Amino acid sequence: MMTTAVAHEVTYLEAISEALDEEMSQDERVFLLGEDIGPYGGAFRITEGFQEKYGEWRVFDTPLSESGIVGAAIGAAMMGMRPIVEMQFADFISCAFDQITEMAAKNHYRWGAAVPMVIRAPYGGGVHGGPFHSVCPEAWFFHTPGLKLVAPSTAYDAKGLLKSAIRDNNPVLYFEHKFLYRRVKETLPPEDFFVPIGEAEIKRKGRDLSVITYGAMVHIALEAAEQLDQEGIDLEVVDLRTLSPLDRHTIVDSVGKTSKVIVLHEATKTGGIGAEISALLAEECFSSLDAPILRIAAPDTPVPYSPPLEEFFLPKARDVIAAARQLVAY
Amino acid sequence: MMTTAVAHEVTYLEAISEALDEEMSQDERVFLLGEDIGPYGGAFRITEGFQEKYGEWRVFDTPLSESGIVGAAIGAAMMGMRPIVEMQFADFISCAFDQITEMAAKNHYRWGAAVPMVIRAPYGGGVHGGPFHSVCPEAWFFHTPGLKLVAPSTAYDAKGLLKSAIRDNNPVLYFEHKFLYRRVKETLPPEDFFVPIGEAEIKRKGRDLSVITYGAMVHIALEAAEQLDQEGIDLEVVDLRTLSPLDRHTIVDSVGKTSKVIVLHEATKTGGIGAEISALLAEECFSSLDAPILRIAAPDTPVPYSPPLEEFFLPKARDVIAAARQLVAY
Amino acid sequence: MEISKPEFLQLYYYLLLTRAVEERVTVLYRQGRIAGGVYTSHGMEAISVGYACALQSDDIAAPFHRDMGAFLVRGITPGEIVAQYLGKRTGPTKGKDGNVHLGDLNRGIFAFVSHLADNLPVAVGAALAFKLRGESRVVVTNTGDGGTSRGDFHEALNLASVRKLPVIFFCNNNQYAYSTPLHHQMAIQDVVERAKAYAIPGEIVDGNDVAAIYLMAQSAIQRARAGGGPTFIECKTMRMHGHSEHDSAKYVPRELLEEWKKKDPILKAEQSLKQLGYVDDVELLEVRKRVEKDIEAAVEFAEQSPLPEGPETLEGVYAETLVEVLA
Amino acid sequence: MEISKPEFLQLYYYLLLTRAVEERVTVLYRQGRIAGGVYTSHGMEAISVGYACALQSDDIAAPFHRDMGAFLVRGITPGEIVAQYLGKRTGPTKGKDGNVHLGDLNRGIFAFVSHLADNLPVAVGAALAFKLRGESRVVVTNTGDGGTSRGDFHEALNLASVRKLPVIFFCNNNQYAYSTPLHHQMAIQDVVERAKAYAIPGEIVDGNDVAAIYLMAQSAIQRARAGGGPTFIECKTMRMHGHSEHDSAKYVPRELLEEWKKKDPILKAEQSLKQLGYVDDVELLEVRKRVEKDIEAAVEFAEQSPLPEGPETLEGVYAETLVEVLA
Ligand SMILES: Cc1ncc(C[n+]2csc(CCOP(=O)(O)OP(=O)(O)O)c2C)c(N)n1
Ligand SMILES: Cc1ncc(C[n+]2csc(CCOP(=O)(O)OP(=O)(O)O)c2C)c(N)n1
Ligand SMILES: [Mg+2]
Ligand SMILES: [Mg+2]
Repeated sequence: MMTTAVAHEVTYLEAISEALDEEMSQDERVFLLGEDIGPYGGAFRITEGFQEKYGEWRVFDTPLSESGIVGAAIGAAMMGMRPIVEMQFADFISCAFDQITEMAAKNHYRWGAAVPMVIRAPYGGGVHGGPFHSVCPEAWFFHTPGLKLVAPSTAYDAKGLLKSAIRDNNPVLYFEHKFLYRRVKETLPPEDFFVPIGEAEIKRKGRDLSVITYGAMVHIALEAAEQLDQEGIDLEVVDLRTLSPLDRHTIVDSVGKTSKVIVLHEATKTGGIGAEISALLAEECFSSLDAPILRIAAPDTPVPYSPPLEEFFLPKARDVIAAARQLVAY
Repeated sequence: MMTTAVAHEVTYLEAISEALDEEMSQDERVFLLGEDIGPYGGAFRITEGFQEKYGEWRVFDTPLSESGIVGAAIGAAMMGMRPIVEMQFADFISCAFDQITEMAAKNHYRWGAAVPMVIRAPYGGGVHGGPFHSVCPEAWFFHTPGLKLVAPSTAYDAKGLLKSAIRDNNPVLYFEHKFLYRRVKETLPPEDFFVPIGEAEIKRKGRDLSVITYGAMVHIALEAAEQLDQEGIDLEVVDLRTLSPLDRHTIVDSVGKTSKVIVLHEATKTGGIGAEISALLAEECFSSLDAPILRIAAPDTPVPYSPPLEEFFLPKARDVIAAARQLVAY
Repeated sequence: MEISKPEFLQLYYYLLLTRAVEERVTVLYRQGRIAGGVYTSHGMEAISVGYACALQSDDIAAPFHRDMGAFLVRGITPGEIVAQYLGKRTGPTKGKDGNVHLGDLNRGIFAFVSHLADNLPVAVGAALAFKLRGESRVVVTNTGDGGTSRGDFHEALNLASVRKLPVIFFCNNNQYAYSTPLHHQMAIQDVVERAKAYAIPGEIVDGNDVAAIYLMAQSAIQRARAGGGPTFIECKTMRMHGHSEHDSAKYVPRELLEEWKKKDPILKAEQSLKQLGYVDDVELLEVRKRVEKDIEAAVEFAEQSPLPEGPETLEGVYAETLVEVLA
Repeated sequence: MEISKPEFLQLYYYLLLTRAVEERVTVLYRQGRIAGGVYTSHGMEAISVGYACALQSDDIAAPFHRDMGAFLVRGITPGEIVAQYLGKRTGPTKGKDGNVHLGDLNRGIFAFVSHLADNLPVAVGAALAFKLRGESRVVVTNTGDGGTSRGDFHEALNLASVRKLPVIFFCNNNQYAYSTPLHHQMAIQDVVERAKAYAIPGEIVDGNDVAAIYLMAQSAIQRARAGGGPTFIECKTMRMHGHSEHDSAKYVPRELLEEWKKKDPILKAEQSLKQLGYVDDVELLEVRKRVEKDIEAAVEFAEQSPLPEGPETLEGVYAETLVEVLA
């Protein structure tokens, strides 16, 4: 664990550790449960040293039971605790689907009992994990009222959103992208800071075309933007950061300004969150749209393992560039 | 069970029974498993008399284990059987989510082993079932490549699609709408017939405006169409019938012709299947669209129990009428 | 252990009240006044009355769908219950949910969800909170025989035992899960066998004997409070009505029902009360009258309560984020 | 029961082959040639070799992630396995999946999914198909100690027992699930205790004794074929490498590993083979040489195999619907 008293450069992964550490030290109600998060520090070592610091009960290794531990987190949350469950990989959240959608999501609506719980879900491809260690499962939960979904793309957002998630009174699914863990870095301010849930951020201002995206694809969009800049095409990159509830305002405003839009995500295309963004725009921005709404996403297949296949599967900056040119020419 | 040798009027519910009966008598590999489907004939009595006719093994009561029985169906399917699992209510499919998305959906893609299995899921509201006996869960599975999803709106489609689903070599989720069970009736032809998976049907031809919908909402759309007819507004009603894979062709053609569109479903709005339809149209029909794409769907809440709340929750013909007027005036 | 007169009278009162509330709700259902389904605990009232009476006020009950008694004992009023069934705004879910899908954190009772066994890991989590904070509070939860076949049952009991959490698992073995008899549900004779897989001490108790259940709950609760971990208690009983009030339960042999009718928990409690010399018929009649009055008041309250209005559908999806916390 | 020389030599060959394939794959991993993770069965090879050798050709194996031996015994060639690891088109999944996530219906072996215990209900379903058709085929499946904590374990065993299906559940108790020791996984001492919850006969066997496992598998299989239903067999063993090859497993006490090293299944098999008078050192060396050759051929095959091409990503999401069926 790192000290956070001064401005310091941290990776996305370290930013997550810091958020956990700060919230645990400020709030006794916060505790961690999951598989191999104790002495081992988690599959990605995010909680390394935590058990030593916070003890065997505030950081504990559970049996291999995703549904059971999410259920237990719900119960503890109702009793005033602030549990944070680590899924070893986001893929295994399918095993806890029922507790999340039926118990956690509906609880407050039905009888007013809040479930302040965070589920951390290390997700996404690009790490040769194959069909069961690469999935982007966020859309599975996007259609379930009562959940909040966040998916940071930078170290700053990773820390700020996790701190907000922990203090939120609702079940929050926190999608942390494995590909970004050690690949993005940033200097963070020394003081407590929060990124509010529900607010998108314009990561790059632009005139010609909006790219609405989140997670690892933010960096793909920024990469494309840089290249397109040389052709005189000026991309605006909107990072959703929160997927649910959506920041409809920022999305609509950006497209209202640029009149053209690409919706980009790593998750497979059909039924992805991008569909909702497109639908929202087709409903609310119709009169300002100057071109079809293009979606760029992974094809509708499981995530394949072999490098040439995974390479083919993942959306690339060149896809964004091609689509942008097409739209500008439209 | 009914004899099917002559043309005869049946309810949607009876049509489902008939499809099961016909396929079981023609194909020894077909068998049924689920809770209370044996002597009791299922919560909705769809398999009444089946155990007597087909024996204790081809129609059997399982322990209360949705995940286990879906898993078992997958194993049996790989061994050449054609299992049909009954969920007592579609809501409980959340308990089997993992087996469906991880095992059934990815199996053929990964190693070429087909999983010819049907899961029958009695779904939908309007029957005062409250948050756990009313859900429209289809979008949960819409984002998972490898599954087929069907959702008939008429007795004819209910029978024809179920027969096709049973003969399909893929896992098919069959969404049967509880509200329609005894409320829609139709005279069915005496001979074996099939409704192909993957083909939408235009349930009403119209000039002015397309309504893309499925399930119980088809009847809402038709009701609205009849009333609008008197105002000289001519609605086209497209019944998707199959949700996955989508019949993009029919959707795009219809809107290409009418230039205006309402997407209607009973499931909650955000992240619903309607979002994909809108996105598809915003992508592929942009130049022929003359107005915003409007979606009508349930609000983003669990399905409430109390009648005035459920009444408020469910989309109504009057919503379609209002939207249609708005679009025609656009 | 002995059971005192006031304790037994309290148990008796709640047995009667539970029966009466459910009977009245059944009448309302038959009159078409209740939109949704009605699942009663008729003949099994002793279980939830017994365990709930053994709890202290700051403990938690995490009941299942045949635990009407627990709601009443925890202080949900009969009026609130009838209002809940009628979908009224004064029901604890304000019309959002139906039947016994209700709860109240202030009164220490969790709302059940339909998905069977989902309540068990949640109960374990409440016990985990108590353990984490070093409180001596306990949780009591319940499942049907059918519910024990679900994965969440397994995951909950395992976690509770590994962490020695203060949670007591009741199992309401009424021999059927909807139409499915026990031998199609499991290959073991007694559900309590399941507890061995977790090294959880298991007990069998007469599910129609409210005093026995109360005492057994007390000792399990005591053990749990003292850090002894979970207990599993199988209550042998019989579902005397259909699965829900629309089910005639033809699949249950009539003789079985006849046999169990003689063991009715209210009858049994009355016999014991008299044997112990705690009451005579006059006193019993007084309790009955009290219950009758309670029920009339409840129905009146519920009937006079307003229905929610449509737009209330949109309320409460999210809990508000406390401003002072995020400041 | 006695084990014949050809049987034991076959077991021995597959023990060696399994070890050799995994060692070679580990080398390739260290060389950076394998994109994904590598999970070996080093030190536990006896289990999957033992049970797989007890199967007939039309039986089914539904292995888990440390059952390399089962793949080899069922006839997946070492070349195919190395190709699978390298993501080559000649691997049984054509590059779609990695490591031992492979299977082949023609060779009677199911492909595992990562989600632990998911394979168990599926194995039960295959056994159900056999029972439905009155075939005398059986299914053998396997889970780790950790996997037994998942709900699907519970649901699978319960269903198998209620329906008396011909399925044998092995449990590879190697004392850890990733970094989690058994006592944080369950409160019981022996995993076999779990079988009692389902009235499934349970056995414990030395997980490093391939002959004992083979014989025990045989008798359980025989019972299952004869309609006697499922058996649960706990194999006591030790995970000798890290969870995967990137894990140094510092959390495992070194002494424990030292102790278990002496019980290595290959050593043990060699001792038994000699004790039984079946072989001398010369014959053992011959088997080793055969294995070495097999491995070299395998690596060559795999290295010369082509990688799949990008667009193959799109193939195979759906199985084609057979035209004659829908005619
Ligand atoms: C996961 C799940 N599957 C199916 C159902 C439908 N269902 C409701 S009650 C019931 C039977 C419950 O039996 P048991 O657990 O023995 O409780 P009992 O009703 O007998 O008290 C079933 C199958 C459900 N509620 N949840
Ligand atoms: C449902 C699920 N949760 C988590 C994981 C991550 N994971 C992979 S292997 C493993 C430990 C498995 O332990 P065990 O079942 O004992 O098998 P072993 O590896 O020890 O042979 C874990 C936690 C997983 N694969 N599936
Ligand atoms: Mg029961
Ligand atoms: Mg293990």
